[in-house]
Amino acid sequence: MSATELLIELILMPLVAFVVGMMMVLMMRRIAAKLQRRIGPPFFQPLYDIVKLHSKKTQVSHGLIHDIGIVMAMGGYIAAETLLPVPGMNGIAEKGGIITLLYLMMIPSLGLALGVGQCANPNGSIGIARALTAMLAYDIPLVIVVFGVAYAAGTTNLIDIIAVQQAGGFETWGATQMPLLAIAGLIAMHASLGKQPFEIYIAPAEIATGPMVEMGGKYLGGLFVMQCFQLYTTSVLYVCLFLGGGTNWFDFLLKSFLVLAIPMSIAYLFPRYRTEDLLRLMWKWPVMLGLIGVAFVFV
Amino acid sequence: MSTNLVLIIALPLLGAFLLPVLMRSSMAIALWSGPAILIYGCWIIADLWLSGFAQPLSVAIGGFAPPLGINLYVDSLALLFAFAVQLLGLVFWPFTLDQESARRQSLMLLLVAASTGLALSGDLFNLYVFYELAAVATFGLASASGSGAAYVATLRYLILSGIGSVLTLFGIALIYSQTGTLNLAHLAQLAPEQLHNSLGLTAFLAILIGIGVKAELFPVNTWVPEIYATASTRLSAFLAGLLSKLALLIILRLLLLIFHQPEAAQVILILGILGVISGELAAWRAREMKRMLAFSSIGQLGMIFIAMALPDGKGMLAVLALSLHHLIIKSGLFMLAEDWGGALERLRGSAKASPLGAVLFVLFSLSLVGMPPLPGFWAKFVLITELAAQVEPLYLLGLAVFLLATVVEASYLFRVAATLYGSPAQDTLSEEIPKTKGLSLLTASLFGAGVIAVALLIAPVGDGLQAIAAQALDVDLYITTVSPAVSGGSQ
Amino acid sequence: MMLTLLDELLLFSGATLLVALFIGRGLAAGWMVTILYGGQLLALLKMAVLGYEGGTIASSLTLEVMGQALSWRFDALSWFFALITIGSALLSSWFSCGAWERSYIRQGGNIWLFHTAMALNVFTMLILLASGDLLSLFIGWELVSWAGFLLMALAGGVAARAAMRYITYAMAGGMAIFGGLALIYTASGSLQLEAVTTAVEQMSGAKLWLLVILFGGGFGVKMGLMPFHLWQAPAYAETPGPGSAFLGAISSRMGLFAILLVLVKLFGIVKIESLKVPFTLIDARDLLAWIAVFTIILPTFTAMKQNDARHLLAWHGIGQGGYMLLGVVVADAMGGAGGLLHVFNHATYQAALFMAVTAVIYRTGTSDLNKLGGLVVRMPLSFVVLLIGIIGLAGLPPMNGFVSKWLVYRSLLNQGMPLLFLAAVIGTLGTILSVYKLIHNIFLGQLRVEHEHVSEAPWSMMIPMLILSAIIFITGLMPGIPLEWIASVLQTVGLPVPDYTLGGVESSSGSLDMIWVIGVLFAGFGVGALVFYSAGRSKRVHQLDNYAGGHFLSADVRYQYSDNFYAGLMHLIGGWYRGSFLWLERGITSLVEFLSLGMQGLYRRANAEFYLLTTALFVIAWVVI
Amino acid sequence: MGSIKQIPVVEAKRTNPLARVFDDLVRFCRSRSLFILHYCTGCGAIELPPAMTSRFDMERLGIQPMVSPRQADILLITGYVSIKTLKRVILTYEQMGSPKYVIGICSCTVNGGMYWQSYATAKKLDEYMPVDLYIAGCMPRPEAVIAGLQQLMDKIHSGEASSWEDYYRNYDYYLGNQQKLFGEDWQTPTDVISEAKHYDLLSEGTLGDHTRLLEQHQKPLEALEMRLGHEQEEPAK
Amino acid sequence: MSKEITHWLDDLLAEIEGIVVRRKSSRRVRVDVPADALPALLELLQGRAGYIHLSAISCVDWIKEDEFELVYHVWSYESHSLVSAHIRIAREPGVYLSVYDLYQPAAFFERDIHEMYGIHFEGSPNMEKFILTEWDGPPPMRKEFDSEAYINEHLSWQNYNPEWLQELVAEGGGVIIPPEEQRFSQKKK
Repeated sequence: MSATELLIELILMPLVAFVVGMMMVLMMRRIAAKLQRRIGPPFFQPLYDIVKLHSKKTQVSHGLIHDIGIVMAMGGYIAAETLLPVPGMNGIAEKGGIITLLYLMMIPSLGLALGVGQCANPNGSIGIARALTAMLAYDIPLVIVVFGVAYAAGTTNLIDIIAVQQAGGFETWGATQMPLLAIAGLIAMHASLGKQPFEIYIAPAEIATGPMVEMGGKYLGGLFVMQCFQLYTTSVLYVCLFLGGGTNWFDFLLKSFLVLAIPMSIAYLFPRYRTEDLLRLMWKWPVMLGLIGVAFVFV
Repeated sequence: MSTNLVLIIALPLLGAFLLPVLMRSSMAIALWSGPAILIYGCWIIADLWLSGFAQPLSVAIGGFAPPLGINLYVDSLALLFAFAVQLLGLVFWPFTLDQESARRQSLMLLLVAASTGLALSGDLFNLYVFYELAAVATFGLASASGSGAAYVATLRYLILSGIGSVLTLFGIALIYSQTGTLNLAHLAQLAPEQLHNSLGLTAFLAILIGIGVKAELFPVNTWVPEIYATASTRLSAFLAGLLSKLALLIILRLLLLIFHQPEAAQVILILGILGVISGELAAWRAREMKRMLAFSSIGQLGMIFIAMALPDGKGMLAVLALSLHHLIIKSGLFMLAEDWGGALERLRGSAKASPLGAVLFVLFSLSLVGMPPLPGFWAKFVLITELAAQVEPLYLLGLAVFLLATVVEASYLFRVAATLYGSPAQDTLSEEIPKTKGLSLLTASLFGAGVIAVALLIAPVGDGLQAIAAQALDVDLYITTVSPAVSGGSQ
Repeated sequence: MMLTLLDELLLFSGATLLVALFIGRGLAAGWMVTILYGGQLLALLKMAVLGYEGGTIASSLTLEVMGQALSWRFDALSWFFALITIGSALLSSWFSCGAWERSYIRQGGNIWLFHTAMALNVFTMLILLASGDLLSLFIGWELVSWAGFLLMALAGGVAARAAMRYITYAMAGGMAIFGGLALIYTASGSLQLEAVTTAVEQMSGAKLWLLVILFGGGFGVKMGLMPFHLWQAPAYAETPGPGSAFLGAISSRMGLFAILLVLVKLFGIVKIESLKVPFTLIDARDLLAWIAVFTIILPTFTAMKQNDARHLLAWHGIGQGGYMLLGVVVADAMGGAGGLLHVFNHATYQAALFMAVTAVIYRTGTSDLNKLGGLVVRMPLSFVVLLIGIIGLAGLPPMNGFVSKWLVYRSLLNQGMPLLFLAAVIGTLGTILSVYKLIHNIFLGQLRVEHEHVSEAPWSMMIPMLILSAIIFITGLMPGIPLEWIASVLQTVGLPVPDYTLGGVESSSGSLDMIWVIGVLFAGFGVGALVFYSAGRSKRVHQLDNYAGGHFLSADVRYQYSDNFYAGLMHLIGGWYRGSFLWLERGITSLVEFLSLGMQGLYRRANAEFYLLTTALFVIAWVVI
Repeated sequence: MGSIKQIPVVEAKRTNPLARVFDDLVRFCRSRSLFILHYCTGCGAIELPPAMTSRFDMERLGIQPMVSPRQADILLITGYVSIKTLKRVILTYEQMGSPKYVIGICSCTVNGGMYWQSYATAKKLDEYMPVDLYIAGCMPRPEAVIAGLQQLMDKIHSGEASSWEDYYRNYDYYLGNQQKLFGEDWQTPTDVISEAKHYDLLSEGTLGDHTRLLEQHQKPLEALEMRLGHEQEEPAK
Repeated sequence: MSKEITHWLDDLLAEIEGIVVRRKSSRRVRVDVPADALPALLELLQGRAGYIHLSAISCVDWIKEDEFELVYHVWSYESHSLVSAHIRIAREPGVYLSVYDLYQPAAFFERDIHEMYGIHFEGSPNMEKFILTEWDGPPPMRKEFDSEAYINEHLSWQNYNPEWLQELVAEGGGVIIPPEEQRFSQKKK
């Protein structure tokens, strides 16, 4: 892996992630529209939104930490992309395993939390407190699932995990080997996206979109970009863990869009959970499923 | 040279009776005669000690041979205690000049004479006589402070020690009926056949409880808190520090020389454990300085009893180390208690008033609790290793109780330290806060220096104690020195 | 007798103590003591060969007391811990000189006593670390616990009460160790390390169990393991500023040093693993692991409820101690390295956090989280130090905390312990939540009117904090540096050694290279900044120009959310850990109270003679039967 | 004082072609992605939900409702504007990020509508803030609202909808009207004058006697800049 | 059944002298009472007739007779009927006593009337501004208050006259009564 190739990969992977991420955002809004019998936004709508937000003349900032927060949010995910192996490009996946990836995905939420903290708006602080509690809620099943997969594959290196799954074609996929873990992983992934049933921390009615209350212009644009990255990373991570990664680009994208479509269609049919109910739900079903799944892995 | 050993008992005895007469003629001479006698006594012992004291020697009083006459058995252990008596007598000399100081000084001389006798005498009945003499002297001194509480305490102590001495007499009578002799060496020879039966054991137990009154043994030490709280601190220091150790020495001699039955050791162990538990926990509740020190000395002596209960003399070094350590620390603490006597709450913030007193208190508590470089730790270490070597569960129980007691001890001693260093309550004026001063502070710092000295040169002191212990354990040596003619008779 | 390097170090430390003791009055005393600590560090670095190749340096002083031989020597393990001790002492005393010292004196503190206590603590810790055999270990242990008591009881009032509680726990622990020592002495005849290891070989199950419980319990008290952790938080929080930084960094890790020396080196993990808990399938190692894991979770969630910054950090100190023990107890290559690296990392960021909080107290006069807010605009450097500290404490990538936690997780993963892995992660998440509460309530949100004219902490306090944050970042970037020392420590203790590189750890089943990860992270930040700053210039607005649902904000309205920070979470799990073993402590104290009441009653009896006769009759009857 | 004729100023096109293409793209994106502020000032707002949901679906035009003024571009003044609501509307308008557009829906915003006689409602909305578009009708149907929005989108695309600059250019006129209505000590927490400097839209109309009146009683509004000052030598208390 | 009740009610009301009862329907009664008899009437209705719900107090400004007319609408749940008690008070001092002690909701009605008409009710819990918080002019509902004059002075009219409207008017379309004529203030000119 020569240096120049690696450099190209490090630049290309985030770009691909951004583009695919925007497609995923579009798919999400189209699914929502179709469920509500609406036509839904035009094809390039996410791009328009981002360009418009970045081009706004007023960029209200509450201080240096507010700016750094948004930069950390975007930067964290850009770094996380390079650890996610995609067909043809492995980036620096073997330099840091799956645990490092999970931690890198926590950096944006901490960066955002710092930025929102400086906005000095209680709505934002309440939103962040709920977001971190939600993170505590969905991270536990996620960690059980990751433990199960890593222990089954015997390594934390994502490339090897994918290699193990692709060895026997469909039978050796994570989902077929460990179905319970796959389901638990799906629920945990859905909660980590922070979409409809689990979006207590963006709750527009109660706390005026929580953390994003003081985010205008390029700050909101940065969060929209982060949302694209978030959708991409979560779905690709799920694909790598359970659906055997992508042999070629077409089936890789098909799998990740399908994986994302399931929670999206569930999302827009349910009202919002309260924080305690979110915790209770997340610590009851996915954790039970996960532990039983891990028990099977041990057997 | 050995003959003048008798002087160290005779002279104070003589002085005790002559003093009131001398007092009438001229005050000056009378005041200084007491300390002079004591200094002369110390000089004799020191001279004997320094002139190379290899073998123990037996002094027959009045020229009569041992089985009939009374002899003084002087080995390094006895000499150490005798020297301690003379020295502490001097240190705790009641210098206060009031109208009955003559009575107080003569009683003090009497007490010193009796104690030296207890340390040296080799005859059982002689021990009993000196024991009674010491008891009487203590009654006199304890009630000297004249307060109502002192009288009540002395009365209770009188009754208790009276019954105790009756029991001791019963025990001695039993022994005499069995063996026909009262000389310890002789008894040691006859003991294996005659006294190793249940009758012998009863005799020993009777003597144990009788003398136990003075040695603050568990059930019979109820007099301790009252006497120490009401008597003058100098007397209670002398009593707690030394007299209880001498009574203990008698029991030790009996245990080593005559009674080797395991039941005896077990009784002492059980009573020792109960003593430790009751002493330490009662001290935890104590709200008043002297009472707390009294309970703490009960606990410490309980520990020494546990050490004594170790089979075939393994605990000898521990007993010696613990008793000497307790002697120094308790006397120092009592000296501090002279000014800090009252309720503990009153002491709040007095560290600022008398920083040296507070530092000394912390030093003594640290050594009592067993902070490593200080001697207390080494004494505890020796006891702990011996206790852990035993197999029976009772000894392990003793070990556990000993450790827990140290924890309780640390917490109540350092609660006092915390109040000392705490900030004084707002309303107390600065001069109301008690300050340690004058002679008592001087003696306390003397003891503090002693503790630090022992801590620094712990190695030589350790070897010295080991030599003394070894010599004390050697029963045959005892018999041969006392009655060379009759040697070879014993086991 | 020739002065070995170890003698030099101990003499130097003794000299510092004497200097502090005798000329500690003047204001220059603080600087002098700091320079002497620097000297001690140089003396220690001269012995750096221990850290890299291992081996031991013996002290020329040997004592022969009461038939016990006492010797002192340094090996890689003690060198590693000594490095952390002297490092944190140097920085803490540097922090205490200058401005903080003046304010401490103005508030009536006794600065001479403070410097002496710190010097005494360092000196006693060095003696403990240099212990050559079990007896010198115990002596060092007692000295350290008493020196700790002095430093904690310094501030009087609440601190004195916390120190009293500490000393009761420490004495209980000390006596447990003393009992264990005695048992070993009888079994092996002497307290030298070699003799003890041979004796332990053929030790039977029950006796070894007793030893493990006694030693584990005794050392666990100092480390603040689960049942005995109640004393640590108030004691460390109430000590004056730099004192709490020093204590929080290293003091409770002495327990881990002793556990490493006794349980791991002498007994050996494999021996401990052989001890089975009757009719359950877990063995002693699992028991220790589960105690460590509970020590991680419960204190972390208690920390979340604290309203005082110092108490929050002190509770975290206990929680992180659990990670170290967990790493050491799992005892595979990654676990041991993880546990020990966590000792180093925790020392750095705990000291930095305590110093930052002390700087805030120095400037605003309070550490109550509900009375602060928005200080980032007035104390930016302290904010940076606290931020780097909390990233380290939470164990997130750029900082060193992440590397040691990653190692512990990998070892749990390799050994296949899902429940322990899960519990450790719950601990980490709990830490992330409560550290965000710390930084949000102090530095973010609305600035209070009375804090408008607060300025940055003075340079004498700021430099040590910045040095510590630099260390945190550098050891995060290149964990190879501390891992090298830890490799030789693992060899001396007898645990497997991972093959480390400068950037992290190389292994077949997934490796970590922090230089790459952090490089990519900062590249990502660069790209993010590029995108962010290419769009229009941002305009700063006043904190009252804020969305409030159409309400006109004014300065007298406190528009800040800080009380009951995680309401949702607390609503669900608030009731579970009310006092976390407070009931155990209260139970014991009331038992002792009750017993002592009984005993005192015994002595008040009037008819003492009745006792005398009954005992006499009882004894005689017993003899006759 | 007669109402100032708003001459729609078309943004000057930049010279070099690349910049022009970029400006065109930006204007296109601005027109195709509009965020409406979810703030129902009057009775007309009842028409907005049907416009957004399935039957008329504004999202196909790229229009989304947003909650906080910071995120929104369009402020819909729906229905009569009482003096009390006008205060909040002005505060919200100043908190919105420019380029921002104000659309007056319902005839009450145009000329007071059926409340034209009332002492409590504002008749001429554009005295207090620049209004881009009016949609007449006593609650115009969703089709009319969408038609109006499409008209706004074309204006944005062509670059005419820059009336927000007018607020900064003639801030003194607007402030005067506001002070006439709300009294002398009227002040919003946003520092409009420094914002005008920020967008360099400071013209002679920005500062006048009304702004001087504002300065007299204005509470300090400049942002708390991060500083490393060490003046406060001794600590608190 | 409701017949007996209505009769019973009429006899009851007859007890107060100077009362004029006009029964609008079986369930609505209009009563005119002198100002000082109102509390007695309300107490009677509340106590014995079950009229426990004071649904509103309205006020009419008779500027020509220089009087205010206060109407108290009281409702009974048992007999499902409403009694409206009309009283007249002099316009000038505009002071009347509060019925807060009989009906607690009266506090808000009285506060509103005070704000709109300037009538001061003694004994009413609080008389501050209620809805018109920003208003510092005279009570707006009084007849002598000319809304248009206020508007002319404080607000400004919208003369919206775009080209398309002018062409329409030119072709003869447009509004029948141009806006200027509609405004009273203009009419005077």
